[in-house]
Amino acid sequence: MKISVPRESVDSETRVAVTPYSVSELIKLGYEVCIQASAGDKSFISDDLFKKSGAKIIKSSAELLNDASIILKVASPSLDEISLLANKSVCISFFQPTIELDKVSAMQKSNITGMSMHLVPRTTLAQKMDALSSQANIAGYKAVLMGSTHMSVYMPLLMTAAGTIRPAKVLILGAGVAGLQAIATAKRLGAQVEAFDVRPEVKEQVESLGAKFVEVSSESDDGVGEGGYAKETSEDYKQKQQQLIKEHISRADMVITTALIPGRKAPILIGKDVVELMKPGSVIMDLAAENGGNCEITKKDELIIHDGVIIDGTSNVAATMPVHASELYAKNILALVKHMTKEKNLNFDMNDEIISGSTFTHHGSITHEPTNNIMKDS
Amino acid sequence: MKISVPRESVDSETRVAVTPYSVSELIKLGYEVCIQASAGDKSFISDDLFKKSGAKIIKSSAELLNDASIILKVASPSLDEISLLANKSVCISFFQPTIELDKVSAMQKSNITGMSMHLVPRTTLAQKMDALSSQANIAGYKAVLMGSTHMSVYMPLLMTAAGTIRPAKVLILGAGVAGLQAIATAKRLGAQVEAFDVRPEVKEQVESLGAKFVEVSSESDDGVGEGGYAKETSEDYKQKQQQLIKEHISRADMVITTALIPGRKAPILIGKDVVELMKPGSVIMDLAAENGGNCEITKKDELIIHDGVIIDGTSNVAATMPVHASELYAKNILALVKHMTKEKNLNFDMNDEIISGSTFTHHGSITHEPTNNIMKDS
Amino acid sequence: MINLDSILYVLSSILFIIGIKRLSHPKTARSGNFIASLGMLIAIITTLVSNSTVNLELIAIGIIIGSVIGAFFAIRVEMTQMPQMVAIFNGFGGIASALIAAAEFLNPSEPLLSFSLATISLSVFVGTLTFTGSFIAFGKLQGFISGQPIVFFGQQFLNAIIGISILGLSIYIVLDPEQINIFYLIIAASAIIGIGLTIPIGGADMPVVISLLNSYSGIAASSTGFVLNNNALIISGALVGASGLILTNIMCKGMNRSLANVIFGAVGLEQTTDSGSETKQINIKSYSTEEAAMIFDAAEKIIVVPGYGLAVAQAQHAVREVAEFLAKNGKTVLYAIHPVAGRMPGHMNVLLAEANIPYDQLKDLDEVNNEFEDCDVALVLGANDVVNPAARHDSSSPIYGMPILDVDKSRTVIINKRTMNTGFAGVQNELFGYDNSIMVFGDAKEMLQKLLKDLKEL
Amino acid sequence: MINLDSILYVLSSILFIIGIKRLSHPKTARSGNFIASLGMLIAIITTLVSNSTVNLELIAIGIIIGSVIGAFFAIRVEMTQMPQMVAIFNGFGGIASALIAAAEFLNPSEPLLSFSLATISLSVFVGTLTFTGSFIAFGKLQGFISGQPIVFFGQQFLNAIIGISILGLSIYIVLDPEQINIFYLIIAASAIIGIGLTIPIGGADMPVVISLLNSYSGIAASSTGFVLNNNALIISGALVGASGLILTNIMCKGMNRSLANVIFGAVGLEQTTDSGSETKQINIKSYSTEEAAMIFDAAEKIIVVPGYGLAVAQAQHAVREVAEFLAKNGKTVLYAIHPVAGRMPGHMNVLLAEANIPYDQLKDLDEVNNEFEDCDVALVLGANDVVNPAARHDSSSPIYGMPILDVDKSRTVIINKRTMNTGFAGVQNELFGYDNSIMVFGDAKEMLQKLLKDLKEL
Amino acid sequence: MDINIFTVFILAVFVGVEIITKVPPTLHTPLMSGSNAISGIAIVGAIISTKVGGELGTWLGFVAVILATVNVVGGFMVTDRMLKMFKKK
Amino acid sequence: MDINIFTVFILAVFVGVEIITKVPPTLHTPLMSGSNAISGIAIVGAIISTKVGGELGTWLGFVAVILATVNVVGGFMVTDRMLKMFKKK
Ligand SMILES: NC(=O)c1ccc[n+]([C@@H]2O[C@H](COP(=O)([O-])OP(=O)(O)OC[C@H]3O[C@@H](n4cnc5c(N)ncnc54)[C@H](OP(=O)(O)O)[C@@H]3O)[C@@H](O)[C@H]2O)c1
Ligand SMILES: NC(=O)c1ccc[n+]([C@@H]2O[C@H](COP(=O)([O-])OP(=O)(O)OC[C@H]3O[C@@H](n4cnc5c(N)ncnc54)[C@H](OP(=O)(O)O)[C@@H]3O)[C@@H](O)[C@H]2O)c1
Ligand SMILES: NC(=O)c1ccc[n+]([C@@H]2O[C@H](COP(=O)([O-])OP(=O)(O)OC[C@H]3O[C@@H](n4cnc5c(N)ncnc54)[C@H](O)[C@@H]3O)[C@@H](O)[C@H]2O)c1
Ligand SMILES: NC(=O)c1ccc[n+]([C@@H]2O[C@H](COP(=O)([O-])OP(=O)(O)OC[C@H]3O[C@@H](n4cnc5c(N)ncnc54)[C@H](O)[C@@H]3O)[C@@H](O)[C@H]2O)c1
Repeated sequence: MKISVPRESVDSETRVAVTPYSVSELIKLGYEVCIQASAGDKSFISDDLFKKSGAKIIKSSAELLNDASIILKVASPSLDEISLLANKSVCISFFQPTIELDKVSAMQKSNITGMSMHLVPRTTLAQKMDALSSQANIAGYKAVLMGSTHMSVYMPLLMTAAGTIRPAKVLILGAGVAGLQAIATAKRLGAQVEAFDVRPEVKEQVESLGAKFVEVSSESDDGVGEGGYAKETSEDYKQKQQQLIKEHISRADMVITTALIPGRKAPILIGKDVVELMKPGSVIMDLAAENGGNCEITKKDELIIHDGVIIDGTSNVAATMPVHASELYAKNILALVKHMTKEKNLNFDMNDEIISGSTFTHHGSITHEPTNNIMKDS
Repeated sequence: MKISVPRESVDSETRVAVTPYSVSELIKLGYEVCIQASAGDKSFISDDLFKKSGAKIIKSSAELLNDASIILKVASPSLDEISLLANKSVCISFFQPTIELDKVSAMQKSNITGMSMHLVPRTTLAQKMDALSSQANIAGYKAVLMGSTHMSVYMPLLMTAAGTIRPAKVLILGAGVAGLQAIATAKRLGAQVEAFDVRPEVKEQVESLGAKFVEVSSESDDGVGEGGYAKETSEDYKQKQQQLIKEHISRADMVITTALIPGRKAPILIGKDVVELMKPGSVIMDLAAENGGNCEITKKDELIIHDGVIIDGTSNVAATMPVHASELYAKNILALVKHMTKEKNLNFDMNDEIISGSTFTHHGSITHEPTNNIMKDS
Repeated sequence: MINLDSILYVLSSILFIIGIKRLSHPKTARSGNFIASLGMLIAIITTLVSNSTVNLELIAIGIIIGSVIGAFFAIRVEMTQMPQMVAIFNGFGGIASALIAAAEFLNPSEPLLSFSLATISLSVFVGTLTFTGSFIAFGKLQGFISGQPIVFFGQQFLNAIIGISILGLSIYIVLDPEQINIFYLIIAASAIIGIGLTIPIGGADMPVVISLLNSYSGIAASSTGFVLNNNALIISGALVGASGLILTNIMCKGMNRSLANVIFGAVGLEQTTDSGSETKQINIKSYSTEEAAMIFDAAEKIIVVPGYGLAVAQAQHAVREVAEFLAKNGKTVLYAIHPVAGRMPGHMNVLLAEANIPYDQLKDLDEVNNEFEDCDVALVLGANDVVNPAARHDSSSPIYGMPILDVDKSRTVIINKRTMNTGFAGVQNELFGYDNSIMVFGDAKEMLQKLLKDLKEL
Repeated sequence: MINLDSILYVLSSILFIIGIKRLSHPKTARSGNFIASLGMLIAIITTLVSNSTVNLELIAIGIIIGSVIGAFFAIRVEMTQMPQMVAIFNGFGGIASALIAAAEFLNPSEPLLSFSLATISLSVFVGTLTFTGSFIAFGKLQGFISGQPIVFFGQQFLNAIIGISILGLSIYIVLDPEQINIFYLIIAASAIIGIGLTIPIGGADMPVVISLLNSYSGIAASSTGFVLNNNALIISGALVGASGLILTNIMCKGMNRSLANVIFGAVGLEQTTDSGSETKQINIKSYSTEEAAMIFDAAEKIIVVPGYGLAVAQAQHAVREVAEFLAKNGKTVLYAIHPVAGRMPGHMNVLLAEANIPYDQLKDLDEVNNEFEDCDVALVLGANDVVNPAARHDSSSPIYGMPILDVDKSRTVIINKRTMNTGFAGVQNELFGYDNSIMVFGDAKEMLQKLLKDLKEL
Repeated sequence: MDINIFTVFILAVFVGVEIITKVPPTLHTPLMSGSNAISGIAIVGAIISTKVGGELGTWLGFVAVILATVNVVGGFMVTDRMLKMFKKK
Repeated sequence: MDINIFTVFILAVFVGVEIITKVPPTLHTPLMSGSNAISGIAIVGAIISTKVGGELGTWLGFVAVILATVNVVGGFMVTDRMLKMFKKK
């Protein structure tokens, strides 16, 4: 069976879905691996290295794709690419089926099995295949580095002959994988780190990294109504919370937002008015830029300066660290393919939770419920 | 007496020689402080803020400079600026007299007292005025951040579901102020840090930051000539050392070079051949780019990719962090002016070690010996 | 005025004191034993010399026989059987005291006063009790008797009845010393109570029991001293009796039990804790940090397994301190980092890097998993799912198939967490109930700090 | 057979034992003192009751007078003068023993045996010595006599001569008890040797001397016990004698001196170390970590001043551990960061951040400099130039004019470095010779680890 | 003299030696003071010696009673004061 | 019985209590074994009782001598073996 890895067609995509290591493992699993020429260039993997690991290097897309059983990609395939794919082939990539509806239709029609790394269920067993985590981790790490390069102040406390430098205040909104790694990295650099997330259980995790969780403390309850009937209405509480976060944002030297929910528009966490409260020279790293951004002003893949505040909308942050991003992504993909392989053969078992969960088109039908619903609506 | 602060004429210079705090202090010392409009903009200090601290905002350069007793700048004054300065006025900036010979002549002719922050003697008492240190410190810190943003790999060790990421190897060449801060910052990010410097006493300092000092260990003495007559010739030793450093460079994910000696061409520490030994995707941050660079390939203020290796020649790294860079520089300048002030008056005492040491032109003569020598030679 | 034999007796007592003192410090222990034996030699010679009317022949024969037997067993016994050997020796010492008192009772050298009769009863009682008790202890350890606690209804009550009877019989004897049968009855009852007090105690607690019986044999010797009006016996017996009691107490504390708990039997049952989970109940052993410290003391290779709990407790510095202390004491310490330990990729790396733990001590799953087999202690700190063996074999478990750290393969697994609550995956961990598993409950930071203290105090 | 008074004496001895034991633990100390005083009451009452022939009137008067005097001084004395008060009380106790022995000698209740004569001599000797020695100690502490050691050539030799004479005279007395003059000679010589042994000792060491004299007065009481054949005196005296000696030893260890050093006088001179520098010689005091630990124990506010040496030693974690321990014991701990401490801007920040020391404990020069005035201990760790007071006043110094951390304004400055070598600026630091400065030499990391151990052992 | 009296002495010395192992420095002075008060046990001897036949002996005994009482009463009271102060801190 | 013999007993108990403060767990067994050997001091009593008038007493004494000797000799030897092993480690 043939596995094909095309060169990424999106220009800003520096990652590649396989590495020499994963190629040799795939071959061990019984596959033939074909890679398009210069597919690994941006990840500093030469065709030679791929060849040494046992892959075949193919120049033309058509030749590469038309008889492939499995196609491994990073970004979702273009319509052109889809048109080249064989009937019943399996195409794995970061695909947002609820958004890329035209591509879903195309794949459905061509009877292609579409799988998305976004859809891999987050169960214990699927952790190895959780590319969302591995890439979000990079994003969180890198966001701090990029943000601190934008910043016009130091991160750590420094007491020097020319005066004492106060540590920078870094606020992380959304403490998922990316947010937690951002917390850890900013802490390492010596900043004062605070974080907020709507999920209350995250508080413990934030604190387990030595950062402060921003929350409406019971002390700030105005003191009124101590008799017991003072239990705050949820609305009231939320408003207080909003207010509190606003205050923390306005004091921060850097805010990193990570509330990116794949396949959906990102929630607005920082309005324009709040940006204008911020100090000139402060930085917003918006990791949700891909899906519209958590900041009202964010523009995807642009660096905007609004009222002195720098807003970085780099959407594909993981791609800025191609070597490790590809290495980890390739391992995730490898684990998924391994999971789908039985005795040197593809065993596409739709009863398997991981396989069915990750699949959005199969045998000519759309198997992803939310996508189906949207398709019907439109 | 009037102190004037012009807007920096070099476009890439984001710093400013005063801050609202230093303005108010200068006023307390008895000076009148005039600042050119929008001088602080790039450091996020508005004219309003300056005004509030007691400064006068002046639009025209001529008006600002022609009656100023002291002129405070970051970059050295342009010939145009020099032409506007009053007789006997004192101009303080980062000036490289041995290189900027034409400007030296101009100042000498106009009977302007030229002082350079580069020349401030590094004595204990002058530490407060040591702008070289305060700015080099920023450069060392920022170089690591910029370099790690260029890098396509993680800095720290990470053991994740998608595999174990080995920590990056960072090598620092030259462990002065910038080098030491670079070591500290890279250590913080979790990299494996090594450093080298020609001054052997630096070894202890490097180790005091938890990094490894690269040196020819006595074990690697080939074992020959143990009889006592084996004391290596200095040449032999140096060669071994060169070889060792080459090896370490070729293994490094990032090299930061800091051997910048003001007023002189930077020594070449990394030849083209050595760059070509490095892994594709690795990074060289050349902090000596200003004076030609420690790497043969470095181009001032350019980002070059040579054989897959990224070489960053940003020359004015401190300027990328304008808020703190200006804050610290302004404090250094303030300390120097304070030192030159006695009872609310300028007391330019050429018997004072710090004052005479920092001055290169005074009363129409060149007081900086090396500059004098070069002038005579040419 | 001052007779030489008395001085020599005092001298031998002093040697005993010094001997015991030195025995309680590792460096001086051997010399302490030697000094004590020297004291014994002096006491024996003094006795022989000062009691001219004794039957020297008989004594010589007795000593030779005893020495041969004692030496034979002392040399031949296997290391693992030493505790039971000590038990037997101790029993002999106890019964010797009882016999002497009996001899004095049956053939008094001078008419017996009430005081002497009382002390004779005490000697006989304690000596006999020591004898039978020691033999039960020996039997349990040697496997002649089941090591399990033998408990039955009304046991304590029965023991109390027998004890009271002995008291009553002793009073009777003091009042009417002619009743030889009563005397025999005392012996019999003492023998029974010695058994009765020992059988309800489990094999694991036997060392404590032996120590207690050792203290008893000291008391027996001391009361025999009162019978014979002999200072050497009184002092040495009192010494052994008192120091033995203290030692017993120290041993009990080490096992987190009270002395009363041991004396009044029915201990040694493993603590059973309700797992709080729906399905399986698991029996766990909960240890104190002192006990854990002892286990570490005996270990050579230790693998630390950090988990999310370590991060929650912010115990990264505490664990480094413990690991450094262990390493300084010549042990090998590694950290096993599971790929998904914690709540974000690389969580443990961030944590341990903060505490400056050298990278080369951190091993990932592949590197470390076959290290557990020759590992003495795996120290699991706030980790749960990542060490759950169900992932290997229980296909119904939600974590089935996840690679785990095989901590259960190490000789002992010490697990620290606060409660028996589950981890992220919400499943109970059968590891906690394994035979080689030990729980040390508490916040990871506090536990590690206590552990360090206890390690230092060893 | 067993008489009540003997039992009561034993009881009072037991109370003394318990009392002393409790006195050596902070929590039980007060109750210990109470228990001991109870023991004393029992002993007195027992004596009064069992000795029917004593002069009750005289005794009552004596006790009343003594109580009034004792109570008066005990209540009125100022806290700072307590040591000298104890010295006086102790002297009275000693002379009382001597008087009793003298009474027995001059008016023996029964003919005196040699043994009694020997013990009488001992009582008189030790009692008198204690008396005069205690008064010298009192005088030195109170300032009646110079606190400086009074040393002269041949002093030790003279003391030895007197000691040997006393021994000779005592033998003479035992052989010929009629020689009353010899007896008076013994008293006189003992008085002189008491003075001779105490004057060469400096005021700072007086507490040790008092403790030793206290032990002596116990010995005096015990030997008086032998004279009177009284168990209470023998046991209690022996107790105080022995435990006093141990306490003295502990106190000596605490000051890093041997007991011999104290007993044989001429201690108390401050150690003088050659500074190794060209110009000035400075006298420094070098302390052990144990002594430093005691100083910390008494401190409430501590400011840690890290310098380049801390970085060289990589002692950042060690200093955090010490600081955390101190803070846990209720002390305030701050870090004073000098702007140019270390070898790069922010060197100390990097270092301390690595050890996770909270930012809010770090104070920069401006914030902290007026905190030193009410600071009990400034702990200078591997810093040198940044705490050199010459920068403030010595215009010839190359560092003149640099702002420094005013550690010298704190009550005590404890400075840790490895040697007397200079720092970066290459100038000797006069701070090290200041009166309130104490050097603790050694690598910063090792020193801090030892210090932590000692702090925990207090 | 009975040998037992000697034995008693030796054992008491041992108890005295063993009884004190670790004393925190802050307790050095109070402990010294407290055991100094105990050494005032000489008062027992003093009381006994007032009965010694002759006048001289009795008077010596009387003086001894006074001095020993000062030692005892003053000693215990001063110790208590020190310890009270200790508590407050 | 003399009171002093009682005093001696009490003091010996105190010494016994005070003598042991901290014992590292590894020494628990050797210490127990060593002090067990000391409790073989009963041998002194055994020797004395062989002189007790009657036959029965003498024979009981004889048996006691054997048993006590086993305790003493075996006890000290086994302790030494344990401690030797301890050293090696
Ligand atoms: N690494 C990742 O990227 C990632 C991301 C998301 C989820 N996960 C999941 O998280 C889990 C990680 O496994 P794990 O073993 O590290 O953690 P875990 O299974 O969640 O267990 C942590 C244990 O630590 C104990 N604990 C909590 N606070 C403590 C404290 N202060 N002191 C001592 N113990 C404490 C808890 O028990 P008590 O409450 O009884 O103390 C708990 O059972 C896996 O199931 C993994 O799939 C991982
Ligand atoms: N911060 C900056 O940017 C910068 C840059 C360049 C120079 N400087 C200069 O460096 C100096 C800094 O002052 P400082 O007080 O921090 O340092 P310092 O004056 O250099 O003194 C450091 C002291 O630490 C001791 N030491 C070294 N290793 C030690 C160890 N392992 N354990 C314990 N002690 C150790 C040394 O004494 P022993 O050898 O006797 O142990 C030395 O006297 C100033 O003079 C400053 O001007 C600062
Ligand atoms: N099973 C596993 O082993 C595993 C693996 C990886 C992640 N996870 C879990 O998956 C979850 C999601 O992780 P992720 O990184 O993909 O998250 P994400 O990228 O989907 O979202 C980032 C974070 O933003 C938060 N957020 C959303 N709206 C917000 C708002 N309005 N304000 C503030 N915060 C908001 C979310 O709660 C989330 O924590 C986490 O709980 C993570 O622990 C589990
Ligand atoms: N008196 C003070 O308080 C004070 C203040 C700041 C700096 N200083 C000292 O001044 C010195 C210079 O510091 P800087 O940051 O300005 O240095 P720099 O920028 O002049 O040089 C950087 C480093 O590069 C090294 N270097 C030069 N040629 C090299 C080569 N061929 N290979 C490798 N390394 C080479 C130098 O030794 C120096 O350490 C340092 O010793 C520093 O400690 C002193």
